[in-house]
Amino acid sequence: MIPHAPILAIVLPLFAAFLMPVVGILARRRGIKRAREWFAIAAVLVELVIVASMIPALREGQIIPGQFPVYELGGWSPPWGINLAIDGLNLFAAVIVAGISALVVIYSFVCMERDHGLDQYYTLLFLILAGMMGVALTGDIFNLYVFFEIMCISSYALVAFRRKWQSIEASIKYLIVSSLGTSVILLGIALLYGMVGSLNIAHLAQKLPLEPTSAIIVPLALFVTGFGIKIAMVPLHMWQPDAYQAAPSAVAALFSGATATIGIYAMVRVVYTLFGAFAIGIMLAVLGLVTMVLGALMALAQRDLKRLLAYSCISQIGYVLLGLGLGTSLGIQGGLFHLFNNAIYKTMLFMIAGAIIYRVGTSNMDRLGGLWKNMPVTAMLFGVGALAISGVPPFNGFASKWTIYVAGIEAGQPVFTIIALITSALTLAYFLKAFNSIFLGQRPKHLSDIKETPLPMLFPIMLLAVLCIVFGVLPQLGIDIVRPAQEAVMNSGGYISAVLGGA
Amino acid sequence: MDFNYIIAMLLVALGLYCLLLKRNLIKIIIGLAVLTDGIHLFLISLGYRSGGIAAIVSGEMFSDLPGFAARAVDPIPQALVLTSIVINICIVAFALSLAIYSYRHYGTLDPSKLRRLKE
Amino acid sequence: MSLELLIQNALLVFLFVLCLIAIELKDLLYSVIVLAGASITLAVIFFMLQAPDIAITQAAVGAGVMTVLFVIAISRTRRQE
Amino acid sequence: MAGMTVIVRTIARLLFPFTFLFGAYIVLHGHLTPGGGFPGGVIIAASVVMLFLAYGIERAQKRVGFLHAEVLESVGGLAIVVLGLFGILLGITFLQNVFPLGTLGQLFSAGNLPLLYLGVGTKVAAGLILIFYAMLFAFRGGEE
Repeated sequence: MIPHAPILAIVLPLFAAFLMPVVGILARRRGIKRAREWFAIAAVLVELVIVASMIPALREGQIIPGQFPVYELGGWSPPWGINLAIDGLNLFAAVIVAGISALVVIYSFVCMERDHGLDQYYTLLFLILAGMMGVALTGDIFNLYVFFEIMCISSYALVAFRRKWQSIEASIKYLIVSSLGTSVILLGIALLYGMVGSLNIAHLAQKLPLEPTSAIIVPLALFVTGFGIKIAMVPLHMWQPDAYQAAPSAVAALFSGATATIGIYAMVRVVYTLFGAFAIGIMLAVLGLVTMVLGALMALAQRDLKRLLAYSCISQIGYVLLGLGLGTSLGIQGGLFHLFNNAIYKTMLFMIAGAIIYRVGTSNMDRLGGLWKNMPVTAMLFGVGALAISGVPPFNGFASKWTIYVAGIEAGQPVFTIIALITSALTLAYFLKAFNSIFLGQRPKHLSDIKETPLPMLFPIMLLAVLCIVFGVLPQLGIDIVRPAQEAVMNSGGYISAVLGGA
Repeated sequence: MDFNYIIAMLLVALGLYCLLLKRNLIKIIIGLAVLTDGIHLFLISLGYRSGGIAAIVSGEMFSDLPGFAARAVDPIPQALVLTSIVINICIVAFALSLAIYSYRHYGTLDPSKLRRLKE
Repeated sequence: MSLELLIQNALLVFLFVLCLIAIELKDLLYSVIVLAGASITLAVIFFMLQAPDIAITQAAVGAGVMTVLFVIAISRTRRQE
Repeated sequence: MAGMTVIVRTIARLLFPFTFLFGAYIVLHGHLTPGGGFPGGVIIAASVVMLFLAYGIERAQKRVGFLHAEVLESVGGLAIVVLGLFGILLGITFLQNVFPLGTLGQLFSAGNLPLLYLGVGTKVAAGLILIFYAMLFAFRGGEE
């Protein structure tokens, strides 16, 4: 492990973000082309290495209380100081975020080349990365809020990045709804502090009663609402399709892959580790079901590819919530595995949508058609993504969805499983429709000289497609990745004793 | 002391009402400011103890440290509020610039009219 | 009830009334000025609650910067609700 | 935005050093008296913005350009990060204090805290000036 890896993982993106304007100015003065892009790629790859270097330390079971997994800022030990606590769940989220961000930055190299103000674009991208890393790695609930807020503010700005009418409108909507959500989270933190008098997650978890009492249910509900807005849980989802449609495709890929993961992570951390509230899990499962079904039904009606993907993102998050809400070990395993897979194929599909926009200039499916002849590789990759997301074997979506189905039956909720199966069929239906209207059918005349997606854009998509197949053929591999995270969710006592040193 | 909490919660409710029901972007942003002000008041009131003194360097601190620690107000909520104020001003600044943009595009500040004007 | 507490409670009521007026006024410019007044009141309350740090920041940010930003925004858009 | 009348300009010019100094005082004494990097930075930014409003944005821009403010903001942010990294290089953890603590109550005391406040103050002042620029400049490629 690289020494000080946890803090470096947060500081490096911040450093890169602050340095980016200077790099941009220097590059303009000296006339160096693409300096920002190369700098960004270098920074994000280093970030990936730092995060990956934490994996072996966790694998070897170096969880010695007060040692590596708990990193104490400024040398103040918890519960007084701010600490970074790394267990399986934190690292799981951090690895997804770092991986997806690396691919998105590589993808932006070509995807964003026609835009102005790339200094700001990369600065915001790195700020968002720093925010996500902070949420993933911190062990302090207020710190979590601050990083969450950094992430949200940068994402409002990124949604409005192109300053077209859709982006302004989407950004306003997103900002109002989401700042309501973060205010609600802050209120929850204030209530918790008033009740317990601590801000450290482990310390709070230790002091809060195990059974959810009526006094505790208020902050819990506030937290679930706040994070639910960020992951677009159904009654709170109205901002999401607009934001995903209006954001540049690279940003939409980042949102669907990484930001949604962080939202789920925060929710799981708060509901299961902090409150130990497995009892309200069933409410989460029901919310997940509603989210899943409504998302799929709305997706069926869409005529714009990015909007369709946004609604399908809502629907997939529903599966994750269902799995996590079941509360059994198999259910949590399935939910987290599905979160992992969702990050892979949803990022990939948004990247393909971006590639189509890059070449054709629109993502409206009525104006597309017959692109199979022009972009065969892209079409094939889209097919892989569509089959994976619909849960068709042998792709990764099948493995995780199957786990959730089995978990539903084992938990004595066969109705949930049946609804999930029907939604899966709906998913297949709308993706077939999308595939049909984009790549098959009649080709409009003006599309005849469209070329294949450029290679730098194709590379991250291909990598993700390979992952889709690998985790589909060898599901055990995926489950091995998920297991530490699943154990961390189930075992909040281990987290507490690791942070507080067995106190 | 209870009165502080009542007013804080009233401010939060007022902010929520403004955020959800007003039909003007600038009013909505004012509502957001009121909402966070309420939360700040709540947090500061949490840290206060009656007859307390501010937790800053003073002469008393040098002479009688344990006594100072026992009488000082809780500084943690103050740190939280400071951070939150910073975040809030960022959000307000960004939201206002978005409001100006939307006015230039649509000539209205009513968020419910935005989409209708385009089509 | 001590005099200090009395003043504090009066200020709290005043704060609430100011916020209510700020939200209900039709003229946005007036409403922003009233909000600045509310910010100052809140700063005084913070000072009475032994939080001078926050009082300074609240006065500088809430009454100063935020008001200027609002006024610029209103001058670029429209004054009536 | 044009400038204002002579009276306003004169008062702004007279007040500017005092407000600026007051902001600097709050930043530098952040570890001793109420205040610190953020409020001090806000007051410094307010003093500069007061000049902008009095003299008109076009004239002010010749003095403190967009680029200057942008670079200053980056430098402020970088200073914080680098100070934090000192802790890693010389001490044990991030943000660990590695400077002599000094005497409690003196200006040069409290280790790296005053330096951190200096970084924060720079960043906040530059950042707020940038926001004002962006909002006043009719959004030609507005920042933020």
